Amino acid sequence: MSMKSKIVNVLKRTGLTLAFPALIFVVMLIITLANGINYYVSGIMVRQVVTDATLTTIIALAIYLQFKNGRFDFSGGATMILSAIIAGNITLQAGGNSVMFMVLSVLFAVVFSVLTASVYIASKVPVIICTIGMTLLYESLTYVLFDAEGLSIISRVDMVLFGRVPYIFIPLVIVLALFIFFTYFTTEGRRAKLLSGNQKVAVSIGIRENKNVLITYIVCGVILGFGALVYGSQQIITTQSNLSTSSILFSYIVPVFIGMFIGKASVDAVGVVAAAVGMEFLNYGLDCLGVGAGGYQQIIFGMFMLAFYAFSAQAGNIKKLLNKVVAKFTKQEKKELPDVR
Amino acid sequence: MRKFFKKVLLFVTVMALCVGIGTSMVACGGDGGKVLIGVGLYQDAGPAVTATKAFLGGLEDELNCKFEYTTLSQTDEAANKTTVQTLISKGCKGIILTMDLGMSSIIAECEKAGVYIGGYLSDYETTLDSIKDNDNFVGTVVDGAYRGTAWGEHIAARVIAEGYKNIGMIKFPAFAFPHQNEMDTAFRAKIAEYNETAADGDKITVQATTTELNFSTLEASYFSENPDLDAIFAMCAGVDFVYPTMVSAGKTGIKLYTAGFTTSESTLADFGEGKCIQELVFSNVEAITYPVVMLLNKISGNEFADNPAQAERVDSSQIIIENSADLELVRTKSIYCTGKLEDAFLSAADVKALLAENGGTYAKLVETVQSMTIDDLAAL
Amino acid sequence: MENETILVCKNIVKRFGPVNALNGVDFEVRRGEIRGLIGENGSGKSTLTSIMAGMQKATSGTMEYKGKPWNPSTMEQAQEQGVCMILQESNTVRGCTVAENIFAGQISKFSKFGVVNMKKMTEEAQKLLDSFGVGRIRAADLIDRYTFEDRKMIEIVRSVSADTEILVVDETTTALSFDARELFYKLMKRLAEQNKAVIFISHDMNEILEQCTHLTVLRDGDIIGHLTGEEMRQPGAPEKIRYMMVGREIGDAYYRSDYDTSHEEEVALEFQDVSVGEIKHFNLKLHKGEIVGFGGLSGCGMRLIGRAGFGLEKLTSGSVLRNGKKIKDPLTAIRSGIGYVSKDRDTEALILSASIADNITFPSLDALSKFTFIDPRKEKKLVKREVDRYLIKCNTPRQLVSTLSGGNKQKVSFAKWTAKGSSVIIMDCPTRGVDIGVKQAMYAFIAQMKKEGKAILLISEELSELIGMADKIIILKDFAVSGEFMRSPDLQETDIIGSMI
Amino acid sequence: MEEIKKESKFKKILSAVTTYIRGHVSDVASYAGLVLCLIVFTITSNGRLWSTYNVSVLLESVCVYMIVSLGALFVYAMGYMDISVGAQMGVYCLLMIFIINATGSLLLGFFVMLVLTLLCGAFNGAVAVWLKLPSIVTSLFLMFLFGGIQYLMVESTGSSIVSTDYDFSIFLEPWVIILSIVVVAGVVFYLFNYTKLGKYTRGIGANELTTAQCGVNTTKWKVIAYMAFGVCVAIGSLFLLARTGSAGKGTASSYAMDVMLALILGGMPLSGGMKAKVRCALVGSFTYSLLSNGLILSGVDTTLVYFIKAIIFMIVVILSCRDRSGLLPR
Repeated sequence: MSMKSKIVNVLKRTGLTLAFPALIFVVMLIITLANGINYYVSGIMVRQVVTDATLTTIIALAIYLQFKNGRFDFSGGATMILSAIIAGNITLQAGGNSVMFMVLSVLFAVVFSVLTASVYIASKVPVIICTIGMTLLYESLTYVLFDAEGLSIISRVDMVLFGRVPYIFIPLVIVLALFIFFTYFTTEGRRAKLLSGNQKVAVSIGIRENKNVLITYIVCGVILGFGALVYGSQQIITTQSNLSTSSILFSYIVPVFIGMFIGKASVDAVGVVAAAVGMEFLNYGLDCLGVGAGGYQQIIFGMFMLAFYAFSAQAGNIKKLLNKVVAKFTKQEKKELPDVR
Repeated sequence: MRKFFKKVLLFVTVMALCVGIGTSMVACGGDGGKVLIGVGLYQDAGPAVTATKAFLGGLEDELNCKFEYTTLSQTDEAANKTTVQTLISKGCKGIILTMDLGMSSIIAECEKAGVYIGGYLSDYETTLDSIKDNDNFVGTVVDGAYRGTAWGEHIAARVIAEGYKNIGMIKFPAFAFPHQNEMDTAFRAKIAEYNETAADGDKITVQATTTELNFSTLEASYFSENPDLDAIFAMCAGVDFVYPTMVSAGKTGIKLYTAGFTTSESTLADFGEGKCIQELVFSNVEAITYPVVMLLNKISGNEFADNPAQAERVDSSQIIIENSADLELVRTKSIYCTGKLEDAFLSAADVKALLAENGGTYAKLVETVQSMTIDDLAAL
Repeated sequence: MENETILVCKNIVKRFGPVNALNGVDFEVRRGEIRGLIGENGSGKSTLTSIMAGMQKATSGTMEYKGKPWNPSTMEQAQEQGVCMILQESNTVRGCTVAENIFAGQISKFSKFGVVNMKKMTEEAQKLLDSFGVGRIRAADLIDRYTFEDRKMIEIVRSVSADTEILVVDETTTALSFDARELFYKLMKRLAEQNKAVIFISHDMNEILEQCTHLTVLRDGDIIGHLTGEEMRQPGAPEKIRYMMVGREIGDAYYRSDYDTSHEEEVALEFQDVSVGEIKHFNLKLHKGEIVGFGGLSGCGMRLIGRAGFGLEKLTSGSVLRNGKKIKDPLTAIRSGIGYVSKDRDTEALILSASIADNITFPSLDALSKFTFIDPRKEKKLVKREVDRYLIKCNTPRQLVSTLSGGNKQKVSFAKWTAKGSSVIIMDCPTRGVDIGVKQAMYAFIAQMKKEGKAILLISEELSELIGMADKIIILKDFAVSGEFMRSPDLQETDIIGSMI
Repeated sequence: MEEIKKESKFKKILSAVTTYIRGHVSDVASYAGLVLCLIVFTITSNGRLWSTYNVSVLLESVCVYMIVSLGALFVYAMGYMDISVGAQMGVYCLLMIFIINATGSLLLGFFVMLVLTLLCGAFNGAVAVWLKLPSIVTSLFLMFLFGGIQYLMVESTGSSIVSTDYDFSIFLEPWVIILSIVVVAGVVFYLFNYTKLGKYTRGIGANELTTAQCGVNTTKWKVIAYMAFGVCVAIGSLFLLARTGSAGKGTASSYAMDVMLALILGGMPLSGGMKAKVRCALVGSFTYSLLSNGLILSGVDTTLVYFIKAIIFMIVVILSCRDRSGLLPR
């Protein structure tokens, strides 16, 4: 591949990935303007989209890291919430600052992730069920610790630096870098990929699964720790029960799927970022239209999700159809073996 | 098939065994003659809960009763009914509820079981009319004032006095909090009255239509929509629903007048002169005295001479905090913040004296729950 | 002259719960030999070799490798020391590159402080591929792009290195095409010539006799005997080996003995101008009481025909007819009396986590159901009949299929269709991974079915099986019919191979 | 001599019991969890657990869980989840109130609800297949959709809660509840063990490919399974509504997760398949209700209730879902 075509290729891929948020932005802009709202594009909007998209990206990446490795981890939300509560309250009591909050968040998230992984490895209970159990456990701890007061530090400017522009880019960049570094450049990341591709074979080749799961969980814990940092810096956290943290998780899962799809054009992590930005454009637009919360928001969100899924699931077929049409015109016989061996 | 029957048989045997043990234990068990009163709170924990428990705990010996706490659901009527049923199972004779959810079925259940219900921090907006004649409902004490007019006027007066000119208005939807409309109207009327006499440059602009929050935090777009605000009157619980957005949108320069309270250090740090939050309000946990006294009267079979014919909805006095001096006072002297029984407005003996059997009157009871203000606190 | 011994196993015992897979086996591997290992399923050959290669641990017993105690804990470790094993099933990881697959167990070799140098890894992998003569496989490509054979080659490249002293090949060749097999044999020979050792496991007697220099026969966890190259070449050796494997006389009646190619006039299944996938305009009439065999290299499209006959594939033209009715999907196929024994036994033909009874009755439920009710007594009767018919070895029909051996599993997947009373049965590699004893039984059942007037479409990768069983053999090459042969005593494999490649 | 014989006989029985337990850990664990809860709560509640009143209360609260999870059995047996159930039930309850208030006919309300549940069943089953989506996505969509509708329905009335004066007391009679549970459980037991529906749904869960190759139109049976679930959801909603006669924004919202937890407690593998049994729903939902009831009766501090529940859940799950094959189960 020549240098020029390489550059063209990279540009093309980037363009494809960025097309999603760009499209959403334009559509929302048109809709808001048509409704006589002229404040869709504003400084506040940029700030809001950036802060929300960062949080979304971090949590989505944490979910995605497990997802990518063939596990669906229910406990991510609970781990994050609990770490934020503990780290935040300790920092408060110690009179610490943002950096201390960050360090503690990451520390506790890693501790809880390791705990989850250890229970999973030791109990050998299917991962969904095991993490549901751990979720219930972590949620129950939100009632036991710190007088069940949750965490409310959003107005402590010295503590929530990392939840605001511009410092919010620090956790974002760290998480993105960590995610990409781990999945693409590290030994364990590569091993995780092999394990998710074919668990049985990978184990028989000599990859130690337990160690790999533990390390993946540690990385995931670090990401969740930064998630806890940003989440705790932006929102008041209350006690949780009956898998309510899973709905926190679910609300961030749509960007994961969308990101996986649009990320195919480039790097998956970048896809998640683009998806998160796109979703926040959508959310902010809905806010402006006055349907940012309540019944209509849910319905619109649901419709959007289904439409996107349906489209991406059919994308293969659409591509095939196009290929067929092209093949017919160019009379090029593809030499591709059928799926059946 | 045979195996299936075996299983059923085993199951039945175990059940029967448990029933046997159970009933025999009920026969021997007992609670030492104390009257059990169930308390269904609106949250599991938090300063209000701690304070309530501390206050009630101090009453137990003096009033010869015992309080059982559970948490009610804010959304699920069926769950609340189950909770009440479980309290009845436990042997509660009276129940204090903080939620108007599934009330008609709960009252029916209590009627069957001969248990009395009293309300606390709830106005029973949707059900009071249907249950006030019910003999098993003893009345409720409201979270502050039932009508919102007075507080609306009070805030308007402050805004005028402190010289803010561009006011944002936020409240909960009318279907949930109808009395915030009164608050809204009263506020606007008072401002309009001022504007009539004010010089042109001094007129106050109020957000034309009040923004309604659907129990989710304020959206950041609010500040794009209303770019020039210098103060916000949040009739809703602004500390939880408005303030976070102001912080994340970097709009803490705007002054916030709101109801609600918090013990969160970080939020309180932004209260007072020159800070963002200008007003905080909370209800006294001692107001629970009203349902406690009413229930104990019913259970003991005594009645006030001046008992109302129907169950009533009674206002309670609130602690209104306007400046950092007030805040300091509250933080050091109110049971709400200290969680210490000795900081309560009422001692166990005070409450005991309010009972009908000890010569209390209804009028005295109502007066008591309505006379616990910040000034009273200062005087304590 | 005896060559130097490289690996010695002494008194190896392996227990799986109450079952003894190996009861104290002594085994030696010498340099320069290609040692065949033969035995029925469950005889312990794979268990023995996998213990040598570090896949699992023996319950007791000792091993010595190059004169030192040998106790590998993982396959990777064994491989580093020079003992490597190529497994029966596909053993590559999808979604990863060829290079990643090759160095899966040795990623740390290319890592510094946990960071991988992917570029170096890909280069090394390509060098290896080139050295094996399969340079057309590119190390940087996703492995999903390659065919089954190529992936097997990639596995070989992964396992075999300059340090390899012992190569264990576990039933790999059955899955390979002719070319790939040849490449494989060459590799084995080369290793033997380099004074290394090869252990070769296969069910294919001919292959064993042709390729191996020595042979060991196992039965029920015991070594029954060893044969030298000379003994193996003697006439009558196959019968002798079979006897050793099974422990009883197999006799001549291995395949069908008759050469009666007659069948009834009635057409049982008709392919009319069928185009499916790459196959264009295929026509065939399968009559009652006829066995039509399909052969060819894997990937030639014969499986597609079988799937199309059962309504599993979407036809782009033409139709599959039974009694004048179109077969659109498995439901219409089953209702009109067609059965299909899939090649992918564990993933398509059987529900492993279900009981034998459930598996057998599954296709018949539709017929058993009366006013929604399925009578458990009727089910039981049906299951008992089939279990008795096939002599399925089990404690109870409620036993899970996953606990059965390969042969018994295959019997269950046959029983599904005889239980349903299917009169047309499409079999895709019905004896794949099945040992000789069961194989013989299977052939007897197939011959019996023919006699009962059932129509059989037999798809097989083993030419000898086709020659032994089919009335008519159709050979496919690149999705088109390349030859047709009628049953005859004179028909030889060499006659057919020409049209396959 | 005699004694030795006796002893050996005893030993034989003991070993038979232990081997049975070893082979059926998951079955035994879910029963053991229930029995343990019963015994412990009997003691800690001073026997109040078994007072007539509490039994009737328990019955009332268990009935909705049981009926809904009995229906959910078909869906979970296929290895699918339906997280929209909660929102669906909320809307159904509201809808029934609207219809009853407008027409006074409970039957009409129930009928409309039944039609809706069947439609949703068809949607979950068929649309997922047609659009080639995992069914969790369609149910996620339905959750958002119904959640939104529930919200708007309540809002449209201008009140935070909608209620009806219709007399539901017949549905709260213990014998009606028991009869309904028995009938529903009986029908489900029959469908699950003696008809194609049960066998096919388990087959789909265990190995969809094989099931399809056995001539099962998987799409059709998925739809039927979801519809069977729908019928149970309709009946469950009726009983739920009967309990309070009112509904609001949050009514039933927790049911999707509650049903899942109940089934897991009953020993249901979330991957579905042959291990799905009717008792998963019966035992599971009973244990689940018992936990809340018993813990409150025993006077456990509300903040600790969740913690204890989580621990019990983990123990039951570890005993019943442990996978002994070498790989970590996903």
